[in-house]
Amino acid sequence: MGFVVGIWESLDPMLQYVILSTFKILIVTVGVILTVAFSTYFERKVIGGMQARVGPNRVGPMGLGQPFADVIKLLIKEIVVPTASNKFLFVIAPLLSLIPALATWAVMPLHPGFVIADINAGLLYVLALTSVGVYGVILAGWATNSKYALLGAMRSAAQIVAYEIAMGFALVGVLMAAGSLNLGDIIAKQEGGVSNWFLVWLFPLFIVYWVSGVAETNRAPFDVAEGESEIVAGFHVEYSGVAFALFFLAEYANMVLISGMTAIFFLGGWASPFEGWTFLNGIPVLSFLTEPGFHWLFAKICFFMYSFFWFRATFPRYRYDQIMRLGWKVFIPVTIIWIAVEAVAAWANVGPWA
Amino acid sequence: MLFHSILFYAFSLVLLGAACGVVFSKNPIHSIMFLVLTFFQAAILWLMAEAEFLAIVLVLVYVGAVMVLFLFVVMMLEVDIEAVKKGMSRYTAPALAIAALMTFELINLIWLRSSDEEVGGNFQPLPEGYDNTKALGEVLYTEHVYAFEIAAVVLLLAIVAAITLTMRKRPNLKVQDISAQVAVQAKDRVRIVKMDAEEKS
Amino acid sequence: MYNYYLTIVLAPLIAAIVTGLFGKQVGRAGAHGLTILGVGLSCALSFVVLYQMVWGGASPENISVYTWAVTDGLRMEVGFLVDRLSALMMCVVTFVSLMVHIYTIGYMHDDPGYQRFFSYISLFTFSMLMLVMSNNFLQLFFGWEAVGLVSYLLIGFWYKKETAIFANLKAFLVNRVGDFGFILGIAGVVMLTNSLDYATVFGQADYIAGETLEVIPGTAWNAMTVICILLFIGAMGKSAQAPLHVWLPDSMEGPTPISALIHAATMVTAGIFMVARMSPLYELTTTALSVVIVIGAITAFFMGLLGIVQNDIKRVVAYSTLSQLGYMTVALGASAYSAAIFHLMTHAFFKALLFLAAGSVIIAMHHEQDIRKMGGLKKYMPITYWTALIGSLALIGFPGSAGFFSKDLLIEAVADSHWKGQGAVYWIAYLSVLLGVFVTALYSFRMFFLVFHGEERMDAETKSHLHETPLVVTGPLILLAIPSAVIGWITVEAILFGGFFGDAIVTSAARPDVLQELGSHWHGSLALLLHAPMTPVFWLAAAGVGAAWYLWLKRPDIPEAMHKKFSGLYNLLDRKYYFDDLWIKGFAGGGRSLGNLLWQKGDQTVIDGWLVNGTANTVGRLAGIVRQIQTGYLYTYAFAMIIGLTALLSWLVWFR
Amino acid sequence: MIGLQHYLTLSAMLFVLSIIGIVINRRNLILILMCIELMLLAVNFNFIAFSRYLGDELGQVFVFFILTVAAAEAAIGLAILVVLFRNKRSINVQELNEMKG
Repeated sequence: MGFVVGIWESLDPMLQYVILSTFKILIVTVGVILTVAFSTYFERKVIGGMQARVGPNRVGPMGLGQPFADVIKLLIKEIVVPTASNKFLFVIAPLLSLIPALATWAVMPLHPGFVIADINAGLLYVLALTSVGVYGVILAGWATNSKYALLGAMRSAAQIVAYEIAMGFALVGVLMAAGSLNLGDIIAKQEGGVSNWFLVWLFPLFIVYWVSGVAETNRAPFDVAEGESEIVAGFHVEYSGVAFALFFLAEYANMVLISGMTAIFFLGGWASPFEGWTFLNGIPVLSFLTEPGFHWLFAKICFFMYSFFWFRATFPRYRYDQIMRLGWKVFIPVTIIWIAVEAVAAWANVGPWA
Repeated sequence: MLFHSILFYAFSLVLLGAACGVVFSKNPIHSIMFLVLTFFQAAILWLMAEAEFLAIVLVLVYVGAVMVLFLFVVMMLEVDIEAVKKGMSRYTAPALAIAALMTFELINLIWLRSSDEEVGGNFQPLPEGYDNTKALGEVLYTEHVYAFEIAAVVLLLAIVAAITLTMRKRPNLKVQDISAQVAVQAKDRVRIVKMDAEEKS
Repeated sequence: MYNYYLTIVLAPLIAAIVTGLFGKQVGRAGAHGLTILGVGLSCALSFVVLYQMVWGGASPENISVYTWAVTDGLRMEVGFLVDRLSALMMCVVTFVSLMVHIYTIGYMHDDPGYQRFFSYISLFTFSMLMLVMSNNFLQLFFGWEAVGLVSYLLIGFWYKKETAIFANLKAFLVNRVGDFGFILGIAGVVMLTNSLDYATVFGQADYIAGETLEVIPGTAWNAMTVICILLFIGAMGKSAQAPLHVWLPDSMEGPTPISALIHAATMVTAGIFMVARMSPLYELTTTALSVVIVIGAITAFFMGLLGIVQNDIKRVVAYSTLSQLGYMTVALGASAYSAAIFHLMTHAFFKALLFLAAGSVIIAMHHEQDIRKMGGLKKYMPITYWTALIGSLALIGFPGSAGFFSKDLLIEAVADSHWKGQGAVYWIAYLSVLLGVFVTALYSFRMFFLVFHGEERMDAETKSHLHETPLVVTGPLILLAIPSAVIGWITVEAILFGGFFGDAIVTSAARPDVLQELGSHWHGSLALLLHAPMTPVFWLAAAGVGAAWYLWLKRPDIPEAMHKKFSGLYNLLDRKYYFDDLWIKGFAGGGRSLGNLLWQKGDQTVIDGWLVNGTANTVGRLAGIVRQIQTGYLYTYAFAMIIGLTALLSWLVWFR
Repeated sequence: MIGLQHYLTLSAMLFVLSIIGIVINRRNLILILMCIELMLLAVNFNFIAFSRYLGDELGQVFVFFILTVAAAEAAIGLAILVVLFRNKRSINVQELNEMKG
């Protein structure tokens, strides 16, 4: 061990930084991909339970091997590239979809002190990258050269762009409350118990952000972009094999990302809901409950992931014009009004940002 | 610092290459994608100039919104790519000549006509704890607040103009009347008719 | 009296407007009833006014009725100057007009334009009254032009007749020539006095006479002379003095009542009246007066000669009118304004009478006007015959008739005028009027004999219908015959020697007053009458009548022979001294070819071709070249911009 | 050491490239719009570089407004383009010469 430390310390600080960053990136990426893999299992179990079915239970204990089976199946499948498609874009589109979903994790504070890039404009960075995610969808739809794909892409793109605005406005409220664009600062601002979470003070914005997040990821009930019964499977109708796997991965990565974001922005991220409940510290087993840490963030992400599946199992699909109406005519006004309310509150020194 | 220079040259090369791609691509979609790449490179270079706010805004606004709009339009218009692939204009040669002259002159102006004492200096290191976003915000909301408001009005104007230009009323468009649907009552839909039971024949 | 004046003027106007605009509604009877009522009222009130002036002791009135506009101190007004001169004119105008109105009922009986005609003549009465009652130059000019307009309308009354249209155009255009001079004269007056009012202008007459005008640079002319000659040019046009007389004979194309009213009795005398009215101005310039007298003399003699060869009954009378107008003008030139006005008055009566008699003959002859196709009408139309005889005798100056007094004294006045001893002008004037007497008698009785005596040359068809004309025609004849016979006897002393016109007519103190000289050996009308056989005038007239009798009744072959022998002279007369040719082919034709030249070469080629279209074409061609630059292609414009940018940059880099 | 001149040079090259794009392109109106965006980007580069060099945020404020205006311009330009396409069924620059003199 000392040997390793010795080598490490002999390295150039720049090189140290690079190696450390790479290491962090690897951890986060692998973690995200694993989360995605198991969330598919999770989803099927949840929906199965809700629909009084069992869900996957064949591969491995309790069917836990199912995600790996799926991955292997997709990896060994042939990638069919349609003849009239634009080959380059067809191939690059899934990547464009996945990269922003993974890149956003760079600014995510996962644990106190653990963040790949602690940048000042973290929130902006998040916004910027989420807005870039739309390219994969559009290009996939267009490059396929199929009218179903194109229609799906158009629907999806319009929907994403529309809800991005509501999301952005909701985040304006958050950054006003936090007084910073740095995600770490935002979490720090929410420390001190549930009452300090922005969830309380920015509840409408929380709802808007969360629902917009669902819409952003094209998940049910906003999944008109895929709308199996209408346009087969939307923009990725012609994708198969690894290409399809990447889209799949991107979608679930986005879901995890949105869950994480919501947790960070409104639920205090890695902050503990029992913070300040000092009597719990006396109990050795339960002391982790008051400790801030990754486990709280993970728990919150799991809750939101569960909500995703829950929505999918219970809500019927929105019609397209209703989606647009909700985005433009409900969410945006709500956020604007709440920003105004918030501004008045800040001016009057009411609330946590006083 | 060598690392920094290498990065600058690398990104600059990619940027110029992408810009060439924008200009010389046959396919407008490719052009757009190259332009997106250009913007990304520009954003990175701006980050290197420590204008982080604008760099991210560039990505947010241009890549996230404007270029999506371009993509949308190109896809929706179904431009006949084969037809527009033909040839360059007869101004190509003189344009290239003039461009070369211009480049030469500009570089001449930047590198030879200006002494290092005047403009050739390096960027000064920024003070500790400098927050670009914060600094920009402070300037924007105090000194230049009127200009900021005008920018907002310009955007509003653009929204109105774009909608006015493109909106058209389509005849025979079937639209749901939701209030009518909500207001409907059972007796409007179902009529219970009392009939005598028929005799078995 | 103010109300009287307004009524006198407005009654005919209202009648004219109602009849003209609502002709259909008022009908034929309504038309003549209304206009006769209007003119009759006018006439009656005019006589009242005259009575008040002469016997009632009313003083001349100068009333401003309405100020139309004031600009730079120049007042443009409607106003009345009523003194004995205008009162007399009013009476003459309205009386003759009334007679003509009545006569027209018969003459125009079958004409479809009945109401229109009455409207016109009523309008004419209004215009003429405005002219004579005016107290300023503007209103004078208004009346001047209005009578010209009505004259134009009436000459062309039968607007489907080509000759009538030609004649009315001719009258109009020739009058324009005169009016041009007239308005220049008025302009001269305004320029020098900045006033249009008679009284003001006359008050400054001495000042005008002292001024000079440089019409042509380097020649200083007396302002008064210039103004008076210019005004007289207007009078020449209106009163048909040579060489602007050419319209009057042609105006016989109009209906006969019009010839009587306008072209004999009233309108043509407007010039005479105007000069008389302007006597305070004319008296200050002998140059202008000599122009007046020479023009008058030429007209009096030479126009009379033309009457001898005319065969159209109305034209003969028309030429006699010209001749008589010449007489009046001569009198004006001789400063015998009263004599001129006196002759104007008597002439109005007997000339109207002659015209109406001619009209009566024409009615009877079914609109046949050629005297060669008449003859022996005496037994068919006694009233017309006797009235025409009275008129003719008055015209030639038969002792005792109205014409005798006026004409005889006019000639006396000319003989005694201050031109005596001044050579050519005097002799031209005197000989013209003297020989004119012979000529007048010759053509008058030539016509008279050819129409009423001798063999009946009309065709059988016409002959079978010959009968005396109805009372509406003969009535005015009789009513006009009475003053033609006696008015001279009654009024001569008062008008000529009694200072009748008072201040209205001014004669220069610098020269002997002709009429005063005449008055110094005036012994009453009877004495003059008895003295008549002793004068050359009487014998010349008698010779004229005798010659007419001998040549056209006794030996009709002699005129035929002379006609052949002196065909050159005959042609000269028949072609009216070629004046018509001069005007139509010379001036009008020259004007037209000049116009054509300007139109085709000047306007179409130079202005339209070179300037207007040439400019447009040049611009168009230039634009066509410049247009090549504007390709409409975006990249062309971008390229242009970039070239500019590069140039700017190059300048920055290399030249600074 | 990367300094002001490097940024300016990059900006100049980008600018010239966009100019070439505008002039030689005769196929597609959208490309012209894109070249204009490129041109604005080049201008923004200058502002950023000078702002950094002078240590003054004013240059970045300018960039901010240029971005605003460019976004508005792109929106309206594309709207016009859509209308144009609706009417003419073409956005070929060579067919758009109705303003020809």
